[in-house]
Amino acid sequence: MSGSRLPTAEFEAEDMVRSAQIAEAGLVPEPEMLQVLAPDGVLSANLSAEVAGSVVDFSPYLSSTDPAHLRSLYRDMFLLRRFDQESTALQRQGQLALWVPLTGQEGAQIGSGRALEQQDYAFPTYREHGVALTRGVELTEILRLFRGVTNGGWDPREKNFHLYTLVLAAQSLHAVGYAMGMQRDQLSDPALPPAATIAYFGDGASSEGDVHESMVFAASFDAPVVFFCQNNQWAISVPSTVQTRVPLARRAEGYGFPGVRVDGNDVLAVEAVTRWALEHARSGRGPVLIEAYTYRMSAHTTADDPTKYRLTQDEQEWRPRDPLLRLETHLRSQGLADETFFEGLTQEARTLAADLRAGVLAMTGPDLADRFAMVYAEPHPLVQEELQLFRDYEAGFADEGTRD
Amino acid sequence: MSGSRLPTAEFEAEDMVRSAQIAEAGLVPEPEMLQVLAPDGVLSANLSAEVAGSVVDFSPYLSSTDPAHLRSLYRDMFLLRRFDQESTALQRQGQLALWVPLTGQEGAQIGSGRALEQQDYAFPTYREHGVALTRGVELTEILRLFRGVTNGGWDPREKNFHLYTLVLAAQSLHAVGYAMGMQRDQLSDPALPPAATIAYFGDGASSEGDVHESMVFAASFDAPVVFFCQNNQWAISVPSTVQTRVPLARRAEGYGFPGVRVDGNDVLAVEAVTRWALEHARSGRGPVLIEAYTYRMSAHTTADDPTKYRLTQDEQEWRPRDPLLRLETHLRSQGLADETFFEGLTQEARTLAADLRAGVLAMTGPDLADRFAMVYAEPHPLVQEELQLFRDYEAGFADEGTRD
Amino acid sequence: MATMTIAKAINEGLRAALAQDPRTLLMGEDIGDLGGVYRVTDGLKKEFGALRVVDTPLAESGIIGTAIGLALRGYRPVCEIQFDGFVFPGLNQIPTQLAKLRTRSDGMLSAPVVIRIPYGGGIGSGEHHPESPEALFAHTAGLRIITPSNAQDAYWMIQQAITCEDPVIVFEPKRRYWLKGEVDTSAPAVDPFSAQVLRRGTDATVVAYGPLVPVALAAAAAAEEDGRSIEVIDLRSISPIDFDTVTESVARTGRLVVAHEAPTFGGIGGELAARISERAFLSLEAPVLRVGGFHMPYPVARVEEHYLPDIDRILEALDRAFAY
Amino acid sequence: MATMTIAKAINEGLRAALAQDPRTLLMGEDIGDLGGVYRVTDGLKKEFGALRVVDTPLAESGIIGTAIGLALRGYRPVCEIQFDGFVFPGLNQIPTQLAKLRTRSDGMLSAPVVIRIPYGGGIGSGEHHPESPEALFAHTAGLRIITPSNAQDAYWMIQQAITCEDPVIVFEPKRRYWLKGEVDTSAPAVDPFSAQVLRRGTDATVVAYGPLVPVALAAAAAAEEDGRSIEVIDLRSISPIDFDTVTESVARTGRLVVAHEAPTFGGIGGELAARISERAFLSLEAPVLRVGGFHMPYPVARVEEHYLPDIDRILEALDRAFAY
Ligand SMILES: Cc1ncc(C[n+]2csc(CCOP(=O)(O)OP(=O)(O)O)c2C)c(N)n1
Ligand SMILES: Cc1ncc(C[n+]2csc(CCOP(=O)(O)OP(=O)(O)O)c2C)c(N)n1
Ligand SMILES: [Mg+2]
Ligand SMILES: [Mg+2]
Repeated sequence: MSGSRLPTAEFEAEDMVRSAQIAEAGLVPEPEMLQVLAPDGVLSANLSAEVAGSVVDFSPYLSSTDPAHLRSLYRDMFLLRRFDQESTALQRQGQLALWVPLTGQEGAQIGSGRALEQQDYAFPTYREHGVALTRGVELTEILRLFRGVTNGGWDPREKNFHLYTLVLAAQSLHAVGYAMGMQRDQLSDPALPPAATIAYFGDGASSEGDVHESMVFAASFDAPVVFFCQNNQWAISVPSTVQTRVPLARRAEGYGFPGVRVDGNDVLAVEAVTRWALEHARSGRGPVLIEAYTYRMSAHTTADDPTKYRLTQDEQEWRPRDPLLRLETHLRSQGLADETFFEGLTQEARTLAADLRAGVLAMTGPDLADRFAMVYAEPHPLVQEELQLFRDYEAGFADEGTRD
Repeated sequence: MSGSRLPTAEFEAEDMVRSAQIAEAGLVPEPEMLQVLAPDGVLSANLSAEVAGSVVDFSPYLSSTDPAHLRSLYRDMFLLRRFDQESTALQRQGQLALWVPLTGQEGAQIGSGRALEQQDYAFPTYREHGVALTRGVELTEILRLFRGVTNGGWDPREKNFHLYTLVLAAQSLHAVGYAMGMQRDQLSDPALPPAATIAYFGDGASSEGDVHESMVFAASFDAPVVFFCQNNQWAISVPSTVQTRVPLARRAEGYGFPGVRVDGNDVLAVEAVTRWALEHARSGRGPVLIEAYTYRMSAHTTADDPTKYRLTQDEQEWRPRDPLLRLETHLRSQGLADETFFEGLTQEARTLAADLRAGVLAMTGPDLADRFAMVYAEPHPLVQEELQLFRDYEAGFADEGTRD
Repeated sequence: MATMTIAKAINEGLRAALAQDPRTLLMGEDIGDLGGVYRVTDGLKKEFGALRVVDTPLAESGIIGTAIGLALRGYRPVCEIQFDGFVFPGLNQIPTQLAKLRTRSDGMLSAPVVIRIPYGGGIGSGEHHPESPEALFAHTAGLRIITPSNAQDAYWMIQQAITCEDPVIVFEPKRRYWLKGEVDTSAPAVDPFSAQVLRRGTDATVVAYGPLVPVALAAAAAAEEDGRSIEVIDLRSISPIDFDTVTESVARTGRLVVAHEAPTFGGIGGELAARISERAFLSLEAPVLRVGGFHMPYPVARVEEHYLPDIDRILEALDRAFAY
Repeated sequence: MATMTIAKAINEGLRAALAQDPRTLLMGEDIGDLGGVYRVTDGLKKEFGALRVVDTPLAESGIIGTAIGLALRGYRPVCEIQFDGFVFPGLNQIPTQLAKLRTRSDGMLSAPVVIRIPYGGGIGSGEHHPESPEALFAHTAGLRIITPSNAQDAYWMIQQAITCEDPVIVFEPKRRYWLKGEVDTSAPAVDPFSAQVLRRGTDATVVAYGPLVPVALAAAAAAEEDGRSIEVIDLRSISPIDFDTVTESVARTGRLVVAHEAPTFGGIGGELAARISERAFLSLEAPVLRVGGFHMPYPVARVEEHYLPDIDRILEALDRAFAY
């Protein structure tokens, strides 16, 4: 799989080798990971695993027996996918500068996002639209970034959902620092509800030094932080096997805190494991690393062309493991949701898409003059001077018209 | 032990707690680690351990039955310690700007250094005077750095021993890159002797992002590199427990390559384990991490004052585990070295010290004008211009005498 | 002679370098099968294999740090940093290691590493993708910094960077990647560290580099309509700077405007202003004026056209220079 | 009024800040029991506990990155970077995160993080310990950069940095840590972002900051013996720069010499030269001249005295300015 691992003997045509391997093996076997809702929609009652040397039973954190909850998880994932499709369409139509699709990762994002409590605080990278949804961020607000009218989009303090961070892994340290602040708040006011942060990053970002330093700090200070790595198999064109030979969850062992690999396409397992991890963190027992094993079913961004680096076959392998499909199968087969429910959802998604479109079209760019005020909190003579020059300059054009 | 770990209940006076713990426990028990030569000088025949899931027998790599070899290891450590003492004295007398002592770490450094083959290449940090010795670097050359006449001191290409690197952990990446180069050389000329690099860093430096990235790269490319971490318990004033909760050797597991913790004060075990690791790396099986568990018996540098942060008691705990002491005991008790040997060494050390002192006093500072030529390999107009200005300026003073 | 885009010219330059010297290798994120996000390395992995065109793990310090190690072993690594803003996670290795290796070793070692950085704005992108951090590197001795503005230079300068014994950072003007030009692959290359007068003029000099060179040329053309003769210099090298060429020009024209996309404050324009003011003090009819970015993080795409120095901003600065 | 060293003044300033606001906390390597390698935080862990004075793991990106997180949660972290050269492993978090947070959030968030960096040479140290990287930070919008040159400023400026809503980098002139001065702990502090005229003069202006301020004052005193009246300005703030004060001075004196330890090429002196040349073009009798480090890595200790700008180098520049 690895495009860069040094061949032991001589150079080989990797694509051929890869195709051959897949052809030989049939469906790639699923790796070892926690799962309750199998791709075929069958729900197992049990969810336990050995974590850091002792067996942990995640079942108490499972919400698999509450039909309303299951339906609401499905609803989130369904709307999210529609949001993704509509945003992709808006980009294709030139209404967005870029779009970062998440299709395939709904289970990992909704599962983990729904595990958060109000007082917890999430640090996303740039693809966590699903987590945003669970934190109450208006989906339209997310598109402001991709329309190029802001680098932010929502008030993080209000949503307890931080702004997207584009420099990979940088936010993992912010999450640890924020968690250290929560610890201190808790100590000075024990009446506060225990809280934790969750730091999202990808398989690619896991190689950055900042991820390491954040784990070192988190372990050193027992910071209440959950590291949530969505291993979607790809960092743009580079397979996760270039970043690591072993499950990323195992990194945690080296720092002395628990690491768990969960089926990222199983929203229920993700939710349960994340709940457990957050409780672990909140209760003063320190950080946890979760690796959600999933797949980026679309391109990296709308600017990307996956045919350059991966086989359509790879993509097809993953289709049957779709996080929505398996929950739908389960809901239908167990009679937990009827046709009205699914039709209602389709209707709701249609409205969402229309609202989204209207919202995007209504977005207007900011005024550059206003941006001067956002560089510093306190007065700054250079910024004031440059703003004045800019105003004078613009006014000059208003008088003269442009010259060229 | 940790000065910064958040106390679970309320703030505690750590020094008191630490003293109490030590008083209660008596001699701090030795942690789990590989050892053949015990502090009391008794040699065990067996050296094996579970590494990355399977039992490895290091005995074939042990050189414990060759008295001449044992004596030569002792000689290296003995001369090294004398070198350290003399350098410290030279600093105290104002002949060196600074000295970085290594007393206590002779076993880790001589053991690992002697395990290297000629074609291997070592990347030190700034305390590996012992490794330098094993690579044939003139000890006086090392002092040029500390006298402030150079930032280098020897020709790394000749000694296969890189220059000291003061930005912690930066060299670990150079070691991986160099190893990647060795891989490529080997592929284009299979007749070359297999080679590996060894990257030295400390317990403190292990927290830097560069160490992580070097392990990620090494694992990804199966680079022939051995990471050699001297855990001497302290990063200046910060105990290693602030950097990690678990043995540093365990970090390797998270990257999918073997990690071994060895008694750094047992020169024989260190040598054997390093030999094994280098062979592992050279034979194309990828990197290894060795944690040598040792103790910095002196100050961090001559500018440091350990009484500010550690108890004399801590230091005393470690005295009986001295790497020289145990080998001396072994040599004497087994009749492998007689008084003439030890007296000869003392004499040799005296000569070394005298030569060192003479060498240091003879060192003259470079001329700033010459430094201009060392910034770029190819001509550079700004450097040439500034050199000319500098020369003119200096010449002006030669004419006039200084003004002030 | 062939017509090609700047991106293609760099691709061809890299291909030539890989073919010529087996020690040359490319390293970076997504440079293999994908050919880089800008396709600058397109086809090179297929042609030279995964040992010569290396998709690295995602870690910039790792890329530059291992490149230094490879260079110490005799290789000629060419690193691609995916976007200007992503050089920062790898920044430590550049000033503290790469730039200092030669001095540290008293001239014994060199680290001929090339770092390619697509830079500059005007592409409608988000944060960290439209920046111009060249001044941060220029201040560091031991590095060389060049930036081509046309296909001919792009083809040659990348090769010259690779054969140079010193570390070289090549800033590639990403919004000009698709700018076409004639490339003479047989022409002897001019010194990559020299500036070039692209247009002769008598009344004022405009110095620009990288993405702003076409803008400066357009401004000069517009000024000509107003009866002003503007000399345009493509700086090409940011470290060292070819002050001789600029001084000679300003001695004739008496006026200098320096344009770059990077923020004016602390930018390389200050260095030019200081040094040219010193060298040509008595010839200057007006202070050296600078046209650059404002002191703010590069703004969001929707307003970048107001932020980026354009023809009008250069003309306005020329007007001010003429007003003295 | 009390007499104390600069190191002690910062220590007292930190103590006052810790006492005043429970959200203030110090973070860094060896700042706890050891009190920092320069003892600037001496005694503070004992007084305020390990939650307020935090010995961190050894990782600079970790220190600055977690400080940003703490600031987001409402804390006021003050980070110590052990030496100038060791800020580089943590550099990514400064321009890409700390400096941009406010703009990124359209003004909603601020990150009032303080980063203390002992800087400059003259202490007989090895590589990475005697550097002056301030220009690299000045070019980045969103940061403020100040540097005290005396105990009074040291005491107040660190406190002003901590209460400032913007991120502030405090460059501490390490070779002046033991310089004593009077500190008025009750005096209302002057604006930390303003320059101060320390000595009035009529013939030329010398601008310096941090470690070179005493050198500039000594040069002015020496020049007086030659009958020249030199005005000396302590810049104090490197970003923003108080151009008004400098312009006003140069308008009177007609000559300006800027001195800093950092290499001249690409240094902050270029910014001063450019801007003052523009603002005071018609008053300048000579070009703005710069005295700074050479374009080389800071040299080994044995020759640093030849490298560092000293009284003679400043006087020589003044001579050149007077020669026009
Ligand atoms: C520090 C840094 N380097 C490079 C990039 C360019 N880049 C953006 S996304 C990406 C791949 C990220 O992969 P991963 O972390 O797996 O996240 P995913 O995109 O799969 O969600 C790269 C290389 C970046 N944003 N930041
Ligand atoms: C990047 C960086 N940060 C800080 C320092 C300052 N410093 C020098 S040695 C040291 C402690 C190193 O501890 P460790 O890695 O355990 O090595 P040891 O000194 O124990 O051999 C520190 C903080 C440095 N040299 N480099
Ligand atoms: Mg990914
Ligand atoms: Mg140590």
